[in-house]
Amino acid sequence: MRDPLQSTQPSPAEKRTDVMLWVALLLSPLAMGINTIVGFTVAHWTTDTARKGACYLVSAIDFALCIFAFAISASYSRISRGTEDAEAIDGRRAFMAKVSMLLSVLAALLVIAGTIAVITLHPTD
Amino acid sequence: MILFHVPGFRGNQTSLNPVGPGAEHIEFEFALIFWITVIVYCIVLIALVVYVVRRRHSLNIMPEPIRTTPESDRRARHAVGAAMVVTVLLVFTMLIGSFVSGHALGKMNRQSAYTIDVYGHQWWWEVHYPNDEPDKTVVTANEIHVPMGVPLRIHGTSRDVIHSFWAPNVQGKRDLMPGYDTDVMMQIDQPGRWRGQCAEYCGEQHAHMSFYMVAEPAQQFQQWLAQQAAASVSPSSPQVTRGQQVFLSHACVMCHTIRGTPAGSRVGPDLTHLASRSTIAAGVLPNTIGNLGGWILNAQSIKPGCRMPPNHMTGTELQDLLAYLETLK
Amino acid sequence: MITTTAIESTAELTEQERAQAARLEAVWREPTGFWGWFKAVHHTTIGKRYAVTAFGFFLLAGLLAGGMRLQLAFPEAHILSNDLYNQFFTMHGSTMMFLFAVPMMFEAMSVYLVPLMVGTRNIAFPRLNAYSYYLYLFGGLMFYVAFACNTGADRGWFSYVPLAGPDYGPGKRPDFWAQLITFTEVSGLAVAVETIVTVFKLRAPGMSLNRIPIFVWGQVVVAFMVIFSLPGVVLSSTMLLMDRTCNTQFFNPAAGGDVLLYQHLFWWFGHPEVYIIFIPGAAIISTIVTSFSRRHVFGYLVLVLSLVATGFMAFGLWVHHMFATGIPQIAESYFTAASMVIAIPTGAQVFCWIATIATGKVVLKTPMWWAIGFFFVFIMGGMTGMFVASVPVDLQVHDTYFVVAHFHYVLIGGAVFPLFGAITYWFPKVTGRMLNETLGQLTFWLFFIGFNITFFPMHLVGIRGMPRRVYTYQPNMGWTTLNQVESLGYVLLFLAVCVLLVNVSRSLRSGAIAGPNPWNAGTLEWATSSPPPQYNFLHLPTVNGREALWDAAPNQPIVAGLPDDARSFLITRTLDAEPEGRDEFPGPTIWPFLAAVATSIAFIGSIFTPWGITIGAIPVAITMIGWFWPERQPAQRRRAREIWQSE
Amino acid sequence: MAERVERPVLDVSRLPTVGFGSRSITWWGIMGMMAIEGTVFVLMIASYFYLHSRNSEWPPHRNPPDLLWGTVNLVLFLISVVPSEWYRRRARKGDLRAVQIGLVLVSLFGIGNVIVRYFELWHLNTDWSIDAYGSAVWTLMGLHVLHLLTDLVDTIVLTVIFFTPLVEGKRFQDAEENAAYWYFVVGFWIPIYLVIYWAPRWLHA
Repeated sequence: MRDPLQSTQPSPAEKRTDVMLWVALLLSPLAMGINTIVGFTVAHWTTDTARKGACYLVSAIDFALCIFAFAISASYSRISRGTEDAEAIDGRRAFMAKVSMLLSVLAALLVIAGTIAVITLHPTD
Repeated sequence: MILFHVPGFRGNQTSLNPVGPGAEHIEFEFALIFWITVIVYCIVLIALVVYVVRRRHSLNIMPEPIRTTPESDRRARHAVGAAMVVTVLLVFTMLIGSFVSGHALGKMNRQSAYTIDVYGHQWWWEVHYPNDEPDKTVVTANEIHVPMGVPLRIHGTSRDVIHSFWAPNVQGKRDLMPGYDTDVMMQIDQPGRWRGQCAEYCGEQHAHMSFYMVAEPAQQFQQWLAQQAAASVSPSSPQVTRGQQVFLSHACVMCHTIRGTPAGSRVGPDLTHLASRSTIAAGVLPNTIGNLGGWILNAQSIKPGCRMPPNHMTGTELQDLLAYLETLK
Repeated sequence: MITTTAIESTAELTEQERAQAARLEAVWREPTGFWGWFKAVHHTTIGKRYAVTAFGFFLLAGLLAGGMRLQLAFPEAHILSNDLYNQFFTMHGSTMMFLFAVPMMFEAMSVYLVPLMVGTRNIAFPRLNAYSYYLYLFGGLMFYVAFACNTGADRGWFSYVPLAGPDYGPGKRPDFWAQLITFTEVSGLAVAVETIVTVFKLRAPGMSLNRIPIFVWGQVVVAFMVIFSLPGVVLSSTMLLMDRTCNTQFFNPAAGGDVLLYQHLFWWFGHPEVYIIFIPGAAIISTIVTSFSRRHVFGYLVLVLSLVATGFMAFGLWVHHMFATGIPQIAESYFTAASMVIAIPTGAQVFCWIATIATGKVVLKTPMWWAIGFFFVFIMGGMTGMFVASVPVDLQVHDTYFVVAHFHYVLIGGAVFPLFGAITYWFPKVTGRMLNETLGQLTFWLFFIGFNITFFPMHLVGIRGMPRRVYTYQPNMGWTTLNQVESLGYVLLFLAVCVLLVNVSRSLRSGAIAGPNPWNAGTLEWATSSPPPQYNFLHLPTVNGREALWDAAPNQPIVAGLPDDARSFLITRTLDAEPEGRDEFPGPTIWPFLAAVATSIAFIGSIFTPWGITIGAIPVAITMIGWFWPERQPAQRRRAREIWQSE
Repeated sequence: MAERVERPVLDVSRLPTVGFGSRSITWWGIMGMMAIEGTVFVLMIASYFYLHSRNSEWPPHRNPPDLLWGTVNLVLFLISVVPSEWYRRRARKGDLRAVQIGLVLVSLFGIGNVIVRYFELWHLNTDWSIDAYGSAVWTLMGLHVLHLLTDLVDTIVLTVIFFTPLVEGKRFQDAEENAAYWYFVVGFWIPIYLVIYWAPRWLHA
């Protein structure tokens, strides 16, 4: 393991891992953002046309993003299994992977909540 | 839900004393959230107090930090995990309840509804009862008579700034905004005078911008409507005639309408049937001769900042004017 | 790069270290004298100024609240005129949000504590930091001078159009409000950038992302929220000002404008704002609970996740302030969903704190009392938050005293309780002296009881139909008794703050000497003396765990090799904080003050003429160029020793 | 506490003092500014389309802005990226002569942009006080003018500094970051150009 106090450069493989962890971490907020902001915009159109299809499409895309984020972070989390998330460098990767897994679960809950709204409510309500 | 019928919430401007389906649906969701949150609140805080008491350390110096055992951390992890699962379930219960009541509010029948137009002004409410024959359209202010048990479509907008139309016993509030036309469905099932008030800050006299919704049986309502549709009564005594002259020769005529006379301005409330209303100045004062006189002479002392200017007239002129206004049933 | 050249690093300094301290002292000393005051750039100096100024505004806004409670204690009272009352509540709200809560919870806390907690010697961009403070101060002064001249803002802290627009908001009152926003947003944005850069690049070696103290995590999340939310209010207040002074038509429905656009932009900022205020509070609670439960916080990962998730989700809530505007229900329901789901991360935090307490050793000192009070008050606010999140229920409680009760429980519970805890907790660090424990607990109980007496009845009076922002009410509404109880509660709150002030002034003179680490806490600010020297740390520390002091190895290395004849600092990598470079902080200078004066003239000028900004930009540009113009001697010194990065 | 512990020393005296990109803290500061200003631009563009959704005719009762000058400016902006990128890369190597030439060129481009911008403003075919469309167009334009002028002044001051004896590693960092900021000004002109000049044409149909 690299010494966290040394000023050595991370290797290209490590850099790739870190980039993937960032991607996994930011996918779920992206899904949340699409769910609320795009969902909100599309819902106006749903109300005008009385067709809910577009809202379901938004939910489906978001849900796919959450699953994707979960899959990436879960795979990294498996690699770093056994590493305490308070340790340096490898622990930090385990930490990021776990945070991003939980974040994708939370994002999925938000998407489900939005979808329940679309199912329950009628466009003219 | 019965709990909410405690005396404190029995008033004619409270959301927990619903008199129509709209407020009832909302009260259902209110009660659902109330019970869930009260129970959760109690459990969480009792747990907190118990642990603080049990784990209290009486030393006056700060002890060295402790290393927790994996066993105790594991137990804590399970407890927190279980609490989170319950939290998620409860949140989704409230969420679904909210959407269900939202749908119940939204599906109220629009087709057969009786339409009333409400326009917000700084600081009073203009009310129209549209009729296919324009001259039968009834215009009044601050007192909205409605037929009981009939779906109502309150259509509204604002003539100046944003106001919010809110009679809590009947239905939730709806903003009236310049540039927007808005529709809200409501229905009142109990006879009575239900008070409402502007709920969006609208300037100097936001506090004094209330109205009454008067729910009456359909027949009584139709009578009221027919009477309101008529033009004002012609003066029947010399004093009243002089009073009408005072009205038409003073600043009153610049802002107010009295149908059947040359006064036709739309700036202030329509006074054609002023005497039939029970309050003046948007629910601020009971409609008595004394109050009306004070209001005409110096509205600014009652409702500072309102659009009604002070009026200078002699005692006789005022007497005559009041006598005239009293006839406008 | 770790060598074994050993030096001693305990209580007593060696001869060599004392010489080093003297050199650092000479380099870092803040200028003295009258003009020196305007040249200071150290983060502890500026941080203290932020805190004192923000607390001053807190007291002013609190007095305004007293005026309002007096007026509302009696129906149809004439103690305040309607005009004055409308100014009072607008000034109260605007001051609490823009001049107290954000500057205190974010700017003061972040500026003072973050550099200490991450183990560096100053905040990134110290001159920008000084500039941001002066702008904040000038903005606040302008706002209150206008108030004293009967030009106090009176359109609510949100200044909705068209009420605040050119047609219905005559005079200059809304213009002063709009420019207050400009002042405070510039200072908030500056501190946000400084905080992010400090945390991303100036952390002590070894403090990887998973070891950053939770308090610092909170401030970083807030800094990002400031960066992405404040542009909303930048635009809305600028459009408002332009509509008023340059005849633009953004909000005029007759010319294609739209009144809801203002609300969308305002609440794009306004809702994250609530979390900007609450997240530092939550982060303070994590810190206090850790220190006074004497263990590493339980669920560090979950707590960090909660802060980050709350930060993101806060941007999906803005429409829940607009449920009554008639937006289609399906569209609004996305915001009901977000508003309720955001309770999940907050709940997770609460459970982690309780788990920490349940598995630790609880020491009931004043800061811990404030944390316990926080639980009672804030959770209540969170629960009433579920009511306002639901579209149908919100239609009843929106803009009533129920909401007033809700957000005072959330904001006083979520920010002021933690803040008072933080004051007792960090007072020894800032001043070197302890606060009195008895007076501290007296403050707590007065405040806790007074708070509940004042604000709990507001729930009831709101359900009974009392709208917000009314200067009076009629005697037959059944609101009188509850309002009188609320007004009595205010007296207790007033006394509580008086006791706090007495405690502070007594302790400043004669409090017990604190020593470097009176709470035996684990974060890095406790590794240096109290108050910290101008250079913060004699030896820059390295970190070996989440609680740097508790987890330090017996032979934990220290950083050496930074030149001590300049304000040098160490740059580390963002993710794992490995050392990657060195740089120098700029020293004290008058230019940020002059630039702030020039900027203030431009801002205030633009209230009166559209040319204010255009002409005012020239002195601003001149002072900025003066500020950035390189100084000859340091440039030559640096050039002589340059080491360029190898690609 | 009295016992003395031997502590190892992490010697950082060999670390570089001149770093570029993410190694420089001013680079991070500039990124922060771009994030703030980018959000302002995005919200302003969103406001433009929001106002469009509230109007039946767009632009109301008048012609969209004339294409010529805006397009000229777009081309000018895109060409200016070439010298800018060239001096940015040379700055990382400490090539004084190249940076001097590059900064002069980019300053000249900036002045050119400002002159063309003056003609653009005369051909917007609307006024800010007529209606909300006009207000939105002028505000978008105004925001971009503000950034253009700020960066131009910044570039000119930096150019002057580069001809004094005050040049050091930090100034090369400044030069590199100035180029990055210029890309932000150029980069945001593309969506703003599309919104101001093309959106009315497409939405009109």
